[in-house]
Amino acid sequence: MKVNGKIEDNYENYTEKSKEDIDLTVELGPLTLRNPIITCSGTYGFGDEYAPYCPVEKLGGITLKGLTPEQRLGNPLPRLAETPAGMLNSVGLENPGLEDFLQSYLPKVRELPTTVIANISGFSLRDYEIMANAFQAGSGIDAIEVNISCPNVKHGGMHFGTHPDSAQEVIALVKAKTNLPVIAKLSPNVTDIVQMAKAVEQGGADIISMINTLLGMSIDIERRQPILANKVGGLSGPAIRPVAVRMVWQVAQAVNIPIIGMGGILTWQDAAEFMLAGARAVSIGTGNFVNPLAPLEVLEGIEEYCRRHGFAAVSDIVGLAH
Amino acid sequence: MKVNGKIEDNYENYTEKSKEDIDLTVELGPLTLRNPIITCSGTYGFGDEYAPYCPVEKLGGITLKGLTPEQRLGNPLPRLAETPAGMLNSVGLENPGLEDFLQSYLPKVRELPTTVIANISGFSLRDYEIMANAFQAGSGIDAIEVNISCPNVKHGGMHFGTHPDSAQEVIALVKAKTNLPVIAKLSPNVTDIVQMAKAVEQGGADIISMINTLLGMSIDIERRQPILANKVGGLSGPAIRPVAVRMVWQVAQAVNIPIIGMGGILTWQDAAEFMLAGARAVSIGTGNFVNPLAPLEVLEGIEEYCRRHGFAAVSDIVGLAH
Amino acid sequence: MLGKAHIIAHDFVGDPLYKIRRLILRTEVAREAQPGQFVHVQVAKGMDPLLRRPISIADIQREAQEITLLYRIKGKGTEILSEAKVGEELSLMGPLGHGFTLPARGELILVAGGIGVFPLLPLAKAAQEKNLDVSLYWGGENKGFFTSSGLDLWQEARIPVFLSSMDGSIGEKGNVLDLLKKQVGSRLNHGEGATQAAQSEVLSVAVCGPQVMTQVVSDYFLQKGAAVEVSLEERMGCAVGACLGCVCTLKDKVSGRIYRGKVCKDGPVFKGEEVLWDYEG
Amino acid sequence: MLGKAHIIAHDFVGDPLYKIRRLILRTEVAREAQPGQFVHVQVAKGMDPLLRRPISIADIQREAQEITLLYRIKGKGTEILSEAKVGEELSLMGPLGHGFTLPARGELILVAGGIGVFPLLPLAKAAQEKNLDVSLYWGGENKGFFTSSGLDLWQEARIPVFLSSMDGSIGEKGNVLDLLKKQVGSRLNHGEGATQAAQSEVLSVAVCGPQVMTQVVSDYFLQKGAAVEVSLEERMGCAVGACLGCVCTLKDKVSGRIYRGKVCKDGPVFKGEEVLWDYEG
Ligand SMILES: Cc1cc2nc3c(=O)[nH]c(=O)nc-3n(C[C@H](O)[C@H](O)[C@H](O)COP(=O)(O)OP(=O)(O)OC[C@H]3O[C@@H](n4cnc5c(N)ncnc54)[C@H](O)[C@@H]3O)c2cc1C
Ligand SMILES: Cc1cc2nc3c(=O)[nH]c(=O)nc-3n(C[C@H](O)[C@H](O)[C@H](O)COP(=O)(O)OP(=O)(O)OC[C@H]3O[C@@H](n4cnc5c(N)ncnc54)[C@H](O)[C@@H]3O)c2cc1C
Ligand SMILES: Cc1cc2nc3c(=O)[nH]c(=O)nc-3n(C[C@H](O)[C@H](O)[C@H](O)COP(=O)(O)O)c2cc1C
Ligand SMILES: Cc1cc2nc3c(=O)[nH]c(=O)nc-3n(C[C@H](O)[C@H](O)[C@H](O)COP(=O)(O)O)c2cc1C
Ligand code: FES
Ligand code: FES
Repeated sequence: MKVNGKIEDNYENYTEKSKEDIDLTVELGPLTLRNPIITCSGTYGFGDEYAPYCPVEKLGGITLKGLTPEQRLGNPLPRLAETPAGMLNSVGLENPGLEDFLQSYLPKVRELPTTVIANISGFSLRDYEIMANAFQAGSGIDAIEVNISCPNVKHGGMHFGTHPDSAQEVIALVKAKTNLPVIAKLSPNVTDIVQMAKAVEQGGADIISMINTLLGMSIDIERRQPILANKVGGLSGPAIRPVAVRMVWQVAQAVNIPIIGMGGILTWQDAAEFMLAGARAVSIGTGNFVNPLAPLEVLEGIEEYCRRHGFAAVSDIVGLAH
Repeated sequence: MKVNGKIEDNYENYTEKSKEDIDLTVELGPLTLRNPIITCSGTYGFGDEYAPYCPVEKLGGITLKGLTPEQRLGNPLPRLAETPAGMLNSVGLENPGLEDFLQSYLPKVRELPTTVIANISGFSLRDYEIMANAFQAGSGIDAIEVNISCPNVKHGGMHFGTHPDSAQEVIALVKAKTNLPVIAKLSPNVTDIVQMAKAVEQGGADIISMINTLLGMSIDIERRQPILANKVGGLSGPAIRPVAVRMVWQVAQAVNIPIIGMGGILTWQDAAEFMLAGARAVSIGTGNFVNPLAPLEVLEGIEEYCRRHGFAAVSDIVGLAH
Repeated sequence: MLGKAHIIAHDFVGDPLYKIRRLILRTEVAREAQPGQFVHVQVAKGMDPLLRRPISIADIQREAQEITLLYRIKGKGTEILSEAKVGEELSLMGPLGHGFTLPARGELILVAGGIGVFPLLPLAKAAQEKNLDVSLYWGGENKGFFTSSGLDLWQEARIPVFLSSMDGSIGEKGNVLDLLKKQVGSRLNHGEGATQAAQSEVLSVAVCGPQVMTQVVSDYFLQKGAAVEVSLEERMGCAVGACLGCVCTLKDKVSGRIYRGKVCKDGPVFKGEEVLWDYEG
Repeated sequence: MLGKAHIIAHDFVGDPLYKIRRLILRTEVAREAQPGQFVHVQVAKGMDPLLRRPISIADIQREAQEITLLYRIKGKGTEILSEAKVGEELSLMGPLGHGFTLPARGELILVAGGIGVFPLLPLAKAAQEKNLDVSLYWGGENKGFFTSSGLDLWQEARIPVFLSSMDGSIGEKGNVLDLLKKQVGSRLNHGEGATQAAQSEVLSVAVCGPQVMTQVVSDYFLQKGAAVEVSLEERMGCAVGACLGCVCTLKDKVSGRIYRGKVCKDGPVFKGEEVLWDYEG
């Protein structure tokens, strides 16, 4: 028995199994994925780091590390702290900046045999505009995920992500500047997630992804300082899953656009919770660190679940727990 | 080595140890506790349930189950779901109601050899007023904790706890109606915890306790329904500790009243994080379910920590991580 | 009691297919344990899983200071518990809860559905010691289930056992209520209106199993005027009555008042007549 | 590689007081592993703790398909790892990272602080096979520490070892830099201005230990014109370069550009001259 999905094999074991006849395709508004399993921004680099461990071509999609117009060195170290069933990170949006990304990374990214979602962040509307302009159909990127929720940067995403008006504004702007599908990524650090979801739907988002990390802190009691150099960081991993599932459930009832669910997925059972709560696709972040084969195992498990319960398509299980 | 504080003995082992000379007393504004270890509302019944496992007279204080003017049967079952390093509950404020409490429970409560905090909830200002009136100095209750944050009751505490104005109003009301120290208990399900803390300080709260549970959900994927009959519930336990510590840290910087820190404390190390973040006392909830001796072990550990680091009083370590 | 219990034995009761394990523990709990009580077991050292697991006391050896637990590997917690090795220790709270009433005299019928049989053996043994007329009616899946769930313990104790299996591979084919109707029904007062008092002095019934089965069996015997006790199950947090996570709904027969009972503390054993099975809310 | 490794041996290296354990694993990792690389080990089956732990490869037996890990029990993760039993399996990722450069010729000085010695043995052995002049300068607490941290492995491998202990119980009293100055300093070009190129062809240095020690030793040898490589440590999430949790700060010697290096992927071994030790931000 797999007690917790941490048992894995080399992925060769997976490739042979016949997929029988479950329809794995998911339609996220204008974006079609070959299957509902994505990997989360910031946990999957630029898509090839995990390739020796998990075959990219099996994934429904990957989301790139968050990008900003200018290069960022990110926050000082330490940037990670382990917490009960979770972890804190304060990477602080380290990234090569738009120009270097386009030159040095995009050529490889464009060859990735899966759907590629760029994740964009900014510190002003202008930043988002620059980023949105850069990614258009045919650019090698298939969709834009707008991170309005990064909790790490003091004057950054937090503002956009916790006020419905500015969230709507930034999404409308991005939507106006790109012809790619636009995914609005929501922060859970709000009183009313439904209000935020409605705002980004209003702003024209094609898809909602949720949740980003919860703001947290961990203290080194011997040094008597926060463990993270940045003091606070984003909490991810299984610990936050109940919060994420609750929010997906609430938002699924309130909006008409599809949801990508994430937050603490390690096993297919976890992913099934999100789909039953109303997520049309799921994304795996911290779970990759624990088990690089998690995305494949989740896919296999969901497929088998559909088979066992007589669902012909994965999309048939979306929202069934309502 | 205690890997996680789950190793315990019978409490007889504790009673003999000399306390040397660490001053354990903590002053929470008008409320003085013999030591900083309290137990959380809703996890410690009416104070005698755990007595066979943990000697009440060793505790700094206990907080009673939330009370409302009328009796409440609470939510339907199941009310509990285990989650990674945490649990969801949807007890729904089951309680005997004020009258029955005063008649059938208070006589025993008043004999408890520790500081007793009553936790009051309500669905209207009037409810809070009734509750506040009932508890005055000499009534056998030493302080009132105002639960403005219970996430379980649809038209209940949530409203007061997520709007600064109503939080201030309800605290001011309670403060006006009782001569006992008033503790405002904050909900973490807000965008801006500092704003809430300032509001209750403004309302006249003597003490802030934080955090209540995070709203969460867990789904039974075979039954394809939320596990909890109430669908959503409050997430508690170690999983939420990083969120709780972060909030205590933020609030400690922003208000001048003392803080009781809680959320996921199992071990003394966990408690030390809260105190270093700025909590003057700590409260243990879910931790009791795991290890009924947790309060004593936490106390012992904090004392020993002070000794080892040369602090003469536990209150000396409050806020040191800032 | 809260403390460490030493693992004396830990093995499959029968065919591992049925995932039923026997865990013998040396613990102070043996001193005070009563039939129908349970212990709250910490299955893992860390936080995965976080909560303890309630398990009934399935046998008590007071002199040896030992108790036996029988449990089915169900999910993560019992799976991890199943890996505990002889010689290791487990943290235990107990004995907990309010167990069965041992009738003063007359006949005691025990009715079990599936693994609901586990808490009944100590009651059977206590009844036997008191020279009560005790017998077990036990419904289950198939023959393999019974032999893998401790049937021989009952046989060793020389307690009359009547079985019903869903596939007919042992005992009567069908469910336990059918078995009861057939085997016991004829002996019972046919008049549904017979005074309860008269009947209950002679016939006591203790039921443990899945909720639906427990309910129908309880209702059946209540109608026949017996004194029925049922053992309930709920998810537990504290197991000492402090968290209100595990309540059931009861109705006071005299006052008609509806109230909550804590399965962990007021139960797990309740009077069949007081349980409101389908109370919504 | 991601897969299971079989535990062949698992014991304390010396006095358990020093909490240093040796773990021999049969794994494919042995096939490709290079000196200075590490593995990412899942220490527990459940989520407590959640993350894997990075541990250096301390010895490689290619034919036997075995690697040795030496680790100190530090916190929860290594504590749990220490309970893994011979015959069990561990999930492993590796070999990971960018290891040490084996110099083409000349002298190789290894400098270790405390348990920083662990990744150096495979490098020493590789250097030996290539007939390089290799020696170890190793600073530690006291005699017990060295004998409990694999000193005999070095002796068996016949690599010259020079020790410094804080309490003087073995080797020179003092820290490893003092030892180096005394033992090696005289041999080195005294002119601080000696051309780097000239020196580095003959002297290579590999350093691993606590950051402050690594930094001062690196600076010392850089000043002397040696080619210095340092092995760094950071908290890790993914260990494959995907999360940016583990970066260090580097400065390109040519362009002067400041950039981040991933300790897990670009390192853990970096050129001493490129590391910006005290970069704030
Ligand atoms: C008073 C009492 C006595 C019991 N006696 C026995 C016994 O003698 N033998 C036996 O095999 N089982 C017994 N059970 C049931 C046993 O507690 C559950 O099978 C066990 O908790 C399942 O844990 P798990 O982690 O394997 O399953 P999971 O399904 O993974 O558990 C998830 C959560 O739900 C709870 N849970 C799941 N099923 C039950 C259940 N049926 N009852 C209560 N909580 C549950 C778990 O405790 C845990 O918190 C008893 C339950 C109660 C309340
Ligand atoms: C590339 C590399 C190679 C290493 N090689 C060895 C080795 O060969 N032998 C050895 O004993 N140790 C080695 N370490 C250190 C080892 O990883 C830590 O001691 C270990 O992670 C501590 O885990 P813990 O749970 O016992 O401690 P805890 O302090 O409880 O760990 C808490 C968290 O901090 C991280 N952490 C704590 N200390 C360190 C550290 N020093 N480096 C990185 N992460 C840390 C843990 O991984 C965990 O995520 C190496 C570290 C790195 C980065
Ligand atoms: C190390 C790390 C870096 C992250 N960086 C980003 C980022 O750049 N942009 C973003 O939108 N989300 C970022 N996230 C959030 C994740 O994409 C995801 O929303 C969150 O971690 C919850 O999922 P998980 O619990 O599966 O990790 C990051 C998360 C982690 C752990
Ligand atoms: C079963 C349960 C019932 C609770 N009931 C109440 C309550 O009645 N009033 C209240 O203010 N908080 C209540 N709480 C919240 C706790 O007091 C505490 O704030 C929260 O659980 C976080 O602490 P912990 O992680 O240590 O449990 C309850 C928590 C649990 C787990
Ligand atoms: S489990 Fe807490 S009251 Fe029963
Ligand atoms: S640990 Fe993730 S980039 Fe190095």
